[in-house]
Amino acid sequence: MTRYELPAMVVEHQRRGANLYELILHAPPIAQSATPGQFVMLRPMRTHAPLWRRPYSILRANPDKGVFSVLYSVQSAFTELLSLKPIGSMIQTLGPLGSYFQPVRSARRHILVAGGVGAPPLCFFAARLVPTLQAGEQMVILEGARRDDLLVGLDEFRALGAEIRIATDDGSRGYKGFVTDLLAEALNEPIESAVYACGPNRMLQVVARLCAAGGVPCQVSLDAPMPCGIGVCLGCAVKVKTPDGGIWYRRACVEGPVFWAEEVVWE
Amino acid sequence: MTRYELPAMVVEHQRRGANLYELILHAPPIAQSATPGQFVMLRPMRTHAPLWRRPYSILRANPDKGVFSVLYSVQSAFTELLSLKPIGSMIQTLGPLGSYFQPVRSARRHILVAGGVGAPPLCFFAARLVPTLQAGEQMVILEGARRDDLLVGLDEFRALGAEIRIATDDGSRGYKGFVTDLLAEALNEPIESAVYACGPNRMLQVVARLCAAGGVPCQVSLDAPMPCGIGVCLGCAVKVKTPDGGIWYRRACVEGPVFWAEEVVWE
Amino acid sequence: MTPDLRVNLGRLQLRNPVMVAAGTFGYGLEYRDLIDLAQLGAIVTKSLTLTPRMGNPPPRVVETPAGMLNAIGLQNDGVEAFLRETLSRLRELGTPVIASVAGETLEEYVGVAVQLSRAEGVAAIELNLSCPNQARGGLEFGTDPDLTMQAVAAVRRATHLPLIAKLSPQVSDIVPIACAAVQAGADILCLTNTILGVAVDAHTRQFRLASKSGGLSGPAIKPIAQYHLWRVRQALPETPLIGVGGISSADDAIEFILLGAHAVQIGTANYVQPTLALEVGQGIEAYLRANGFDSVDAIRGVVY
Amino acid sequence: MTPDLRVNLGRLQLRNPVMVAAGTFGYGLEYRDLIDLAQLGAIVTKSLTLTPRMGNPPPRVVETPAGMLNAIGLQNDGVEAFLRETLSRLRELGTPVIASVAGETLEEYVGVAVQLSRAEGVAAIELNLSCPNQARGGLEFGTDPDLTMQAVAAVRRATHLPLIAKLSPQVSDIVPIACAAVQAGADILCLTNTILGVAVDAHTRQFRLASKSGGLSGPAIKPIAQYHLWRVRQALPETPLIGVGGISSADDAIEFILLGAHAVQIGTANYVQPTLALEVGQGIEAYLRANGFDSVDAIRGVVY
Ligand SMILES: Cc1cc2nc3c(=O)[nH]c(=O)nc-3n(C[C@H](O)[C@H](O)[C@H](O)COP(=O)(O)OP(=O)(O)OC[C@H]3O[C@@H](n4cnc5c(N)ncnc54)[C@H](O)[C@@H]3O)c2cc1C
Ligand SMILES: Cc1cc2nc3c(=O)[nH]c(=O)nc-3n(C[C@H](O)[C@H](O)[C@H](O)COP(=O)(O)OP(=O)(O)OC[C@H]3O[C@@H](n4cnc5c(N)ncnc54)[C@H](O)[C@@H]3O)c2cc1C
Ligand SMILES: Cc1cc2nc3c(=O)[nH]c(=O)nc-3n(C[C@H](O)[C@H](O)[C@H](O)COP(=O)(O)O)c2cc1C
Ligand SMILES: Cc1cc2nc3c(=O)[nH]c(=O)nc-3n(C[C@H](O)[C@H](O)[C@H](O)COP(=O)(O)O)c2cc1C
Ligand code: FES
Ligand code: FES
Repeated sequence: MTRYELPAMVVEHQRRGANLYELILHAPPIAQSATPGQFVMLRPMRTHAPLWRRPYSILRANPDKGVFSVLYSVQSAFTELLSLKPIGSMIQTLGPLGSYFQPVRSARRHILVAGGVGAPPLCFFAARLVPTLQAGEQMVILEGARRDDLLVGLDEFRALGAEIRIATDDGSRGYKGFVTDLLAEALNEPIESAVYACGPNRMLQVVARLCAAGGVPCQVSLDAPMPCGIGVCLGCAVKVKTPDGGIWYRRACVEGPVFWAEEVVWE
Repeated sequence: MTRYELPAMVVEHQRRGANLYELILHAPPIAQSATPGQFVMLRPMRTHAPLWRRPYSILRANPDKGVFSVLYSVQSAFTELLSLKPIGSMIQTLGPLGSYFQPVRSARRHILVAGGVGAPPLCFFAARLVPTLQAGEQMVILEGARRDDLLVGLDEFRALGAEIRIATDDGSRGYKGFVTDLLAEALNEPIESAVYACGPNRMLQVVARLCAAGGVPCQVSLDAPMPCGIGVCLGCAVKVKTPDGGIWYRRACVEGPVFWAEEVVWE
Repeated sequence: MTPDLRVNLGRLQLRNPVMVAAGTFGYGLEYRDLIDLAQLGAIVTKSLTLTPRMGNPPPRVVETPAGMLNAIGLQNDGVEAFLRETLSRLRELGTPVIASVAGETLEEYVGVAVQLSRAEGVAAIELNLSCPNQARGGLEFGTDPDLTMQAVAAVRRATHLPLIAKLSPQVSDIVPIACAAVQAGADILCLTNTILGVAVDAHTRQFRLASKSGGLSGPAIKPIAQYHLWRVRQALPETPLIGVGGISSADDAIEFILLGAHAVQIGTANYVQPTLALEVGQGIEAYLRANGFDSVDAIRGVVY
Repeated sequence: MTPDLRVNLGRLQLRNPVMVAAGTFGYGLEYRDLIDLAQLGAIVTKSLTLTPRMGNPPPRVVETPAGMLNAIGLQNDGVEAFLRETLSRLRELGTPVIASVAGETLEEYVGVAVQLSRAEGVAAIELNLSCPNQARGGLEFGTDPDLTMQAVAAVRRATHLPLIAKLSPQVSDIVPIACAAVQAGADILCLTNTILGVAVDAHTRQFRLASKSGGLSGPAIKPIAQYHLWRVRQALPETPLIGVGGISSADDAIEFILLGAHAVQIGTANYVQPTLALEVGQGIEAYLRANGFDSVDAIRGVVY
């Protein structure tokens, strides 16, 4: 697995919703090798505060044009700075990093569960999965957010012609309640499924529990603070069961962010 | 003296030279009360690093339109951030602050000595001085910089029809040497002069010495680190002679930045 | 329901928990045109000495990553000038005035405290223990339990006013120092003051401060100040604490309260945002309301 | 003329003064694809313990203003696994490998040091004195002159390798600790490690680290680390010093050298810019050249 550390040029920077931006970066080696679920570490400026780079999942990659993009919401100083980067400016970029979603080829139905800003890696995964689907193999998107306007990536999913089921906490769109309720329902349907999920860790824990109960293979992309993104600081530890039945810490940035849900020790 | 703390809108933000930008801000109370030599404290974003606001001299003010502008060179993180502020965005602003240049009405010639980024307050001073000049009263600009492309405010001075004498360290324009050499020469000319200077403190010290030797009234605008800009931190101390013959510290942000050169204890 | 912002630090009662820290707000009056001083919980004056002090030569301040170093050198006009010229004007604001006391000898601390105690309108005395002790080769009072004990005890005997001991963070273990201060009669502890640091200019090859070293303040030190406050809170659950160090938002202040502070002080951030102290007060109120708490007391010390 | 970047720290001789700090560069190999490790002055390994350690529960790190807190808990595979699996691969780089040693008892320090001394290819041992001493209620070795003396002396007897004592900044006065370390046989002092801090989440009302407190590193602490280094340099002009704390540019490193450091270590900033250590080396060379100095030695300690 090769990683690249390079200055990437901003080729497009668009508002994609309330507080939501898509950033398209020119970085051919990253665009060519990125796999869905992987992320990049970005550094818009040399600042002491914010100090760390931040990880962003790859939303889509176009190997031919040598570009990839990320989707982010402006939350605090870092993303504010990021949002100020004009087209033509450079952003120091490291990637692609981490593990990726692996299509479970035995499944008849692929259920992608996205919570809020967790959607981008699943958009990328869906885009790469759809062309490989065999007859009788389906894909379903379950997406949840607090409110209608916080739903992310719907355009991307729709462009793939995917079936989308939506949940919002306040009922402003789709089912009123948690996206995990939609998952519970879907898992009741009698079809062999595999689940791929990204969102807040609390959501993923419920997803993992539902899948474990149903014996459904499940991959989750975990959120963790990531000072380095390349495996040296051990800051992004995730507690896992080791093959020999023990407990140890794995790095969300190298062995993750995508883990098999059954490996993870949820606490 | 009234000071205003307010968010000012960026109405114009132009490149004015290599690394040099003019920022025009809409802030009517500041534009209306600003006097040449005064400055504002700017905060382009809420960052922890850079931590302090920075002082910028007022380059020009249009009370009717309620705008004023500053001219700055991009040097480090703060000015980099400042340069990213788009038109329409807001910058937290405090001003106008500090003391100002006072025209010496007894002088027949007003010599304005500008070193590098010290030019802006003198541009403002010149603009307000020219309309008040009596017959037989002249104004001369002496401006120095390391190189041709680091000369600041020449357009402003030229627009006033002022006589300009230039010095560059490398001789890339005008006299090769220090602007203080030009001053020494000018002070040899037999005409009653007054000097107003802004630039690096080392330059101001030489200016002060030349003026003291010639008995020429001289005002200097001093550079000092300014955490607060409003007189509470005592960080911007300048050593001065007190009227009773003693020594004490004065604040560059309140009693300064413009001091009578003879008051200052240069060390 | 409007949450109750009042806090009782023993005999010192404040209408809200947000004060401005010593040396960062001038004598208070300098900010009059920019904020409504009457809305502050209290104003702490710059530290007062027995005689006027000229302070250190410049440069006295330098910016550092998310912080600053200062070596002002306690420039002030002396306690007498304060009592004569400033106190009565401050008193008119109706905001409690806490007088910060500095000294290089026990006698100086006591001398200043005695004068302040005789005056009308001083709500409390804050003892700045980060001063170098002349008799002990410049060792800061606040880095040694014995010196702390002596200084606090001496001032305690000299004043009836509520006594705040402001501790230094420049220690391995602050608990023995905090205990010494309380044993010697401090009513309230304030933590913390600045941490010693230097800054160098690689290009001129000189220190960036004329006095070489200075005190580090600002957001950079918040984790350190909070650490000390948290530890003192565990050791001395009954003593009212004031948290200070790097506060630049309401959340920062709330963090100190959650760790056990009765009140907070804002220092360096005043420079950057003169209105901050008022916004922090409003932010605390909004936080209590949004989370269903009826008072500051309700959240104090819940993180431990 | 190319300036001479070599530095001699007594028996430890380096081709340039820029190392990477313990615990911030993995075992070194993790960076192989991103930078040319052969150009580093030395690699300091993460701290090694006698037996494998799982480390602390997450969250283990949190960003703070211009810094971060970490409570990794010395997660490592133990000294044996290091010797078996990593050292030989590191040795192939040709870059000096300094092994960092951690322990909670004197026996553990000694045990690790003995094993390292028997191996081929360890250039020096760095003793991490910021470890909590089990026998003394968790007091850090490096905050007490006696404990420091004991730990250094014990390891000194156990190894012939150059011995670096890495000091804690969590002290009022670092000089007695530094003197104790040198008296007990440390060849070189490294200053400093992290400072204790906490961070709180106002919204969840919890500590941001599962272990509550952690060590503060990054640009925020640079003034503090430089202060301690400067003071030790005055007290012990003959002892080679390594400066560490907040370095994120060549200028930062040069500042430490001007204050008296023979070499520097880069920690937190590696995360943000994996190529930084090489850039710092190039930056030092460019600085020497631009200012007409022929070696690193020529600028060491000129600011005092
Ligand atoms: C593998 C991975 C992939 C990611 N991909 C994406 C992506 O595709 N798009 C995207 O937008 N983000 C993504 N993130 C998150 C991203 O890295 C940043 O954390 C996010 O952009 C916030 O950045 P910020 O610095 O502006 O805000 P921060 O300063 O990091 O804080 C974010 C917000 O949360 C609050 N906050 C911080 N910590 C806490 C806490 N413990 N509890 C409660 N509130 C807290 C802050 O106050 C702030 O409002 C990803 C993270 C990981 C680990
Ligand atoms: C009253 C007053 C008026 C001013 N008016 C203007 C103005 O009109 N226009 C303008 O551009 N600036 C003006 N300044 C300066 C301005 O406030 C900033 O200091 C300047 O913009 C640099 O900002 P910065 O943060 O980007 O760089 P900083 O981080 O402050 O540093 C500036 C540069 O100098 C270097 N540097 C910093 N300190 C030192 C040192 N001690 N020795 C050597 N090098 C050092 C840095 O490395 C950097 O390259 C004024 C200052 C004062 C006091
Ligand atoms: C310029 C300056 C001057 C200060 N003067 C004093 C003082 O006179 N007495 C005192 O007790 N503390 C003084 N302090 C320390 C502050 O009161 C406060 O304890 C410290 O700065 C930490 O808080 P902060 O990070 O919010 O600034 C001073 C701080 C600064 C920055
Ligand atoms: C995540 C992390 C882990 C660390 N682990 C160790 C360690 O194992 N041993 C040690 O001596 N220092 C350790 N340190 C301290 C660093 O080596 C260094 O002394 C400190 O971080 C200050 O330098 P910096 O500001 O450049 O990071 C660690 C620091 C960090 C941030
Ligand atoms: S982020 Fe540093 S090891 Fe994962
Ligand atoms: S800048 Fe604070 S007193 Fe002048």
